[in-house]
Amino acid sequence: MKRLFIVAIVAILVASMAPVHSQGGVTFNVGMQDEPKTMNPFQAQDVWDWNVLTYFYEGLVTYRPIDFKIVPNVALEVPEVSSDKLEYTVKLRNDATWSDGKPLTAHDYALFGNMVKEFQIGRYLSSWEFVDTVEALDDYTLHFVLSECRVTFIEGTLMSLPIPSHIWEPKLAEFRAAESPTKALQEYQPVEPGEMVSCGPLIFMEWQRGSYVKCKKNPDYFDFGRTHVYDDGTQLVHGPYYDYIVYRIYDTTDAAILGLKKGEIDYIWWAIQPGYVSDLLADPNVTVTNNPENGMRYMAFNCAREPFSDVAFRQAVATLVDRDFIQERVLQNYGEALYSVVPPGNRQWYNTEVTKWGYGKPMTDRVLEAVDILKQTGNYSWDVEPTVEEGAVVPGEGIKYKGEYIKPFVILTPPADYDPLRAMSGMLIQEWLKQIGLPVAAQPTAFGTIVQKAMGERDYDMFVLGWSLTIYPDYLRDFFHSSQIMEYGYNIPQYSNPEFDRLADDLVTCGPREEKIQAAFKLQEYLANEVPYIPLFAPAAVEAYRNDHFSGWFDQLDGIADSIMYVKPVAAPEETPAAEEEEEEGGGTCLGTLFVALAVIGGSAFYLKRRN
Amino acid sequence: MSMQKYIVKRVVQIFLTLIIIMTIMFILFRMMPGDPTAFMLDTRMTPEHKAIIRAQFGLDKPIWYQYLLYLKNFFRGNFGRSFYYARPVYDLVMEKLPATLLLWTGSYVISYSLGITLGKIIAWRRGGKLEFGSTLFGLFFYCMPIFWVGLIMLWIFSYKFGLFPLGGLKGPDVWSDPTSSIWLKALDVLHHVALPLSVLTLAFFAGSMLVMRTSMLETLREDYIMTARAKGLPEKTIRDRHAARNAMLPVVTAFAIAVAGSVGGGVLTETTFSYPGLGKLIVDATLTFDYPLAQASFLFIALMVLVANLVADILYAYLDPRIVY
Amino acid sequence: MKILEVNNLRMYFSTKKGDVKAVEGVSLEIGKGESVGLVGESGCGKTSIGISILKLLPDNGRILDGEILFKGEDLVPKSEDEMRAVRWNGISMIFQAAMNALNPVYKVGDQIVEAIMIHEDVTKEEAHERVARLYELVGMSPERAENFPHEYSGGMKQRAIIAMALACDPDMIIADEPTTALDVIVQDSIIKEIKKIQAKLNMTMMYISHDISVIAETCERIAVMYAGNVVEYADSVTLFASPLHPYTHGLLSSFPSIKGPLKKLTPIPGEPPNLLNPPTGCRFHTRCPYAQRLCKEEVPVFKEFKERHYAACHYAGELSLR
Amino acid sequence: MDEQKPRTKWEARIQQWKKSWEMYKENKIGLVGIGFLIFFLVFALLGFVMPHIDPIYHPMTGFDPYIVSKSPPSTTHLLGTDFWGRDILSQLMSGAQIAFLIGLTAAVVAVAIGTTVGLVSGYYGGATDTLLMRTVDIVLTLPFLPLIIVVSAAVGKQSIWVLVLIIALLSWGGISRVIRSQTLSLKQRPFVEAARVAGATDARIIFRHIGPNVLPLSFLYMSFLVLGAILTEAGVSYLGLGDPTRVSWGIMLQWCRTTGSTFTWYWMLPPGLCITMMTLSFYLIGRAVDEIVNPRLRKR
Repeated sequence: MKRLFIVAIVAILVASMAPVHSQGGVTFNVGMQDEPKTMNPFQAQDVWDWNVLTYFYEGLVTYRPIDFKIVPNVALEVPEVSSDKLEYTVKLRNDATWSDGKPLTAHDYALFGNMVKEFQIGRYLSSWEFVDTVEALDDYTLHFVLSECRVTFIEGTLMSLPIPSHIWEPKLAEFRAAESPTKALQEYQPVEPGEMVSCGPLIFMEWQRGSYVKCKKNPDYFDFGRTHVYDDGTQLVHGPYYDYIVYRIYDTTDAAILGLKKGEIDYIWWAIQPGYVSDLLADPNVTVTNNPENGMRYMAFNCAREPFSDVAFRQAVATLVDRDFIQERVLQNYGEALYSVVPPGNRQWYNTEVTKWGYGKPMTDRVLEAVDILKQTGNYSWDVEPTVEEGAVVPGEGIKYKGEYIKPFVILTPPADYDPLRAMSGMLIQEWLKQIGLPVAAQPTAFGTIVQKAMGERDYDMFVLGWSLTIYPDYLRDFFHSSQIMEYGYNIPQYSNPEFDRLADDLVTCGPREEKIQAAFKLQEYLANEVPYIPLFAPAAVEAYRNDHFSGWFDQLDGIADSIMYVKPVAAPEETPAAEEEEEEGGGTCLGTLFVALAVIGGSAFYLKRRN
Repeated sequence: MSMQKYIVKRVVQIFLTLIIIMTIMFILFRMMPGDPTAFMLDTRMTPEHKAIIRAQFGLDKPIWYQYLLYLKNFFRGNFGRSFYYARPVYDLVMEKLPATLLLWTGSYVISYSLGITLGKIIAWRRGGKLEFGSTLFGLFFYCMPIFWVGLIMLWIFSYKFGLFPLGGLKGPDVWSDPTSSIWLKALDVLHHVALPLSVLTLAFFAGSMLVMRTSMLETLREDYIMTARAKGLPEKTIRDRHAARNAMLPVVTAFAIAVAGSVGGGVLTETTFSYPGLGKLIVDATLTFDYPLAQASFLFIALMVLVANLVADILYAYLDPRIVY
Repeated sequence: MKILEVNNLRMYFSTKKGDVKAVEGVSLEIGKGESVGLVGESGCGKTSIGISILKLLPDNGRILDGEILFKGEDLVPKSEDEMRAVRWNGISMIFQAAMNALNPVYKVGDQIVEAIMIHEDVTKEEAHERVARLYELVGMSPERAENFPHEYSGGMKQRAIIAMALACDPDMIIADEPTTALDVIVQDSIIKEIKKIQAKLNMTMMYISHDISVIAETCERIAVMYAGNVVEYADSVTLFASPLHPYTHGLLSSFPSIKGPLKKLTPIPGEPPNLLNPPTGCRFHTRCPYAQRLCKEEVPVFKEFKERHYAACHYAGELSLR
Repeated sequence: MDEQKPRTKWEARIQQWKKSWEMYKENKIGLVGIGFLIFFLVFALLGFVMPHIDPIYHPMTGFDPYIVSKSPPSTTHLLGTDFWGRDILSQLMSGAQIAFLIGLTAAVVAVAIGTTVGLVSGYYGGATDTLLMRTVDIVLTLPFLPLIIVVSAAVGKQSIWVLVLIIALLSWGGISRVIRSQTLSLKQRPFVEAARVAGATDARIIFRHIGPNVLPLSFLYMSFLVLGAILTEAGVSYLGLGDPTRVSWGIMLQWCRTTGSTFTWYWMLPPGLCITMMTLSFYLIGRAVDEIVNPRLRKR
């Protein structure tokens, strides 16, 4: 009896270990660090949601890859905008369909806009609040009436997604009837492929929570084969060139990197820490790319408090903050020291000519310069003035502002787990400021707490945080316009400058691009001179992909992710050494499985023996 | 008092403890700074929109109202919605619970069986090489930071030799293939669980082994062991039936005391192996300020500890007929 | 016929500080159906003799020398496995009940059944039946066999232990302080029970106690132990009437007699010696009022002075012990 | 005469300690534990000296001007440097300081709370006892690390002192139970009765008469609490909830992990090894003290 049982187990296990026949077709495997949280576009908020969702929905207009030029997508052309024109009619192409065969129509776009307004979906409201009405004149014509023309009309409203009205409209009544309609809408969780129709290049197949999301190629995708031609002759032809895409959840970079090396995945869809690079470079099948991110890390002052309200003080601090050191040490040169609020990666909008406090100078010079800046105002004095002796700084002591000792103040820095780079920068800044005798302490603080103190209560001295940015720098207005000085307003430093306000207002209204760029440059100059933020660095998107499975990857701002729709399978040569190696590693896993199986058998045998 | 009555009494106690824990949780999270909407920041979100979001989460209501709402929802089995996952917390917790139960109970069962067996043997044959070896080995793992052991194991077994997966619970290769049999899936899960389970087992077994050893040594001095020997019973019967059986009682007590502390090991292990269980959930939820989720996962972990205590008590009563309730 | 003969037994416990010389050259013989008492102060090695006979020595105890002849066979060289057959079947033991001689987690009946089933090829049912009969024999209701030890009173536990000792119908029983922790009334009834059973079954017994009055009541012959030696061995009447060894005399006068005339109790002066480092010569010489130089220098021989009356004293018979 | 008495009492106590030390010396594992401890003490003290030898040995700001990224052991950096070119050996020394700081402070606070609660509960009995012991029941069933994670996140501020306080506030439960039962038996002793008859106040009886008698037990538990506190700090720091302004071993491992250097042996192994040896030393000391305080464990 006992033996029979064991034999049965062994038989089943052996049978189950037989090689699995996978479905035919090419699969592209992507590693993700976290799983999507929802497939509901009204609820989706983080990158992991959008990494999947973005391929199901096509906007009216879109950025093309690499240079982010705005090109028509479902719309037939990009409308010309000007600040005095408030009504727009957009024509749609008529060959686009949803994956269930229903045509993609103007109603689908109008429904989205109207739902955003009706259900007050915060995430999208900024693109729709200035839109008075949106309606479908017919199946392929959309009509917008705006209350004012903002740049976000094109770079927000027209980039909004459509939603399949034939699926969502029947549900609306249900949402509206709920106690809280918004909540009801957001709690709706489509997970079945039937609920998830797509008009983009991919179709949702299944989602195993915590493990993976699987999609397949949309055979009816209208834009397949679309070619982008660039000035330098590069051509990109829209794919996808594979049949399936699997988003595998890896959770730790360690695991993802091993997966990449083993060939389980073709691309890690997040920026990996530079610490991994040397290891990865040793693998000939892996390519590491380094692209600037459209983001910045900064330190902000509370300009409503003394002495931070003093421009000279802020300039002196900016001089002391050795951003070159941060770039070299903290970032290990993966990333760039930043002097303007717009990161250099956003080439079109980045002003190279802004004031660069302390740029390229050793710490000794920086200290002297900072002291100089402060002393020129006549407001600062020291008990012991900082000096430089024999090439080393003798730190100052007892710094006074307007005759009174400056009280100890803190820099709120995010904790190391959130971002070790920012935490480390905070520590460094503390040490640098101490050089001129400032009584400062870096206080690692939970991210949420910083946000609440900085944005909500405005109870802080300085803090270190970061922003992910948009291509169009309308954030220059949001972050520094005096109208944003309110609870949870975006002007966290409480910077106020009427001239700046006027120019910033200009930036967000519709108008010729050249004018806007000039305005953005001017705004950057203001900010660089008056330093409400000290921009610290622009991080880099260090990414890795396998070069032996797919080719045709291209670099762009924020990383190579957009390549996913353009890469082509490498024609697999018979029996390359790489394939052998891969098999070997697969053998290792198999061995592990076998080991576990043996343990199970041994354990049950032992148990049975003991029972007898 | 009968056993049933005792269990009912204990369940009521557990319930009260849970309410106290919940209240503490509530106070902690509401009194402390930290804005849960922080993670939804978007450069194009206006302050008004933020207010709307806050209202959606009920954060604009007075504290006492939130507390009553919270208790009411608790009694209804509604733990609220996760800020981060935007799904009912209950569903999330229930998704992770089986994985955690598998890992934690698995490691407790294995490590305590191992510890009891080893402790029994080394106490019986005092001073042998086995005693020295297993005590040293066990103590090292007992004192090592568990996540560090986990990292080393990952390094050796997963990274260098590729014998085990680096994390997770289900391999996409197996699970995304519709032809996979249930056995293959079970094997895949075991394959994923093997390393974290070993780490936890290594970390835990020394505790039970040392308690068992001490307790066994004391038991061996008891007169009924002399009686058993005088009766001419075989050594193994004396060791297992008479000595070990009695010596296990303090181990059960020690388990009840240790379990609250040792779930920390479970949490760290889950995090190290990115094992999708409650322990990882609570860490992630905490780091993202997802208080409903952090609270609920904490509550469930606490509940597991309380249930483990109850089980220990019942087991004790089963093992020791002298216990009267 | 001699059931048990102990010849020149030496048993030591090794400790960190040195050897504890618990049994030093002890000789005894017990005939079939006899009951022999072993008496002495606590720590004198009487229990050590008991466990030496069954070879139930702790890890640090060892028999250095001597023979233990049980039904003519020497037990000393026997292996643990061979001993197992002797235990309980040949020689069983009555332990002191208050000292947890019963395993608290098993039903008392089961513990007796366990002993039976190890030694005899009987079914569980038969064994249980025998337990019921044994319970009746010791004056307990057979249903009580289904109870746990903690549900018994001290006296009941002791009866159960007696029943257990009788379970395999042994050739000899060693009773180690069976009544010590019981209160006087229960003590009395247990002693009566033992006597009754002994008479009924014609049981050979070795009775170990520090209480000479209890021994006097139950035993035909008495061996007096002092510091690892048997100093005197005689039938009880003789021993009480005319002790040969000063220690026996001292022991008798330090105990109140239940029967007989009242007399003044005189405790033996001094402390029992430390067996790690016992006195030279006669071990009692440090406390002996009659000690001479010889006593300090030479170990007295344990020899028969009168018919079946043995003693180990240089001056045995020469002293007038009053 | 009143002055004489405490002196003799004090002397008696010293003698008691001496006796205990004699017994402790017998215990080999205890001596190994002490040995490790002394090593770490010296190690920690050296940590204060290092930055004065050369500023590049400052654990936090000692960026080596010539080494800009992680590097394996060399002559200037005996154990190599971390990701930012800082000396790992000096960081380990700083870690030892933090470990002592956290371990001892948390243990002392926890022992103080636990002993007081145990004494009060055992001495007064009745409703006080019930209330306190039910509290202990709850404290003991709180899942320790998850609660610390949740609380330290809720506090928001990542300071070592907050961590110490939380650890201390959550780990006094076990000790108070033991002290309580000890107090219960001590309460019956004649000297307590005598003190009461002599008119001593409750507080005086608790802390002057019963207190000193339970101190050895408290001391025993302290070494296990130190161990727990060190491991807890390491775990919490590893999860990213520690205090990154101080270089502790847990923080070192956290840096190692978050910079993607998990499998850099010369960075990853030493801190863990230090944690292991330090906790092991406290464990061994605890075991040795245990054998002195609980004589039944002594080998015969």
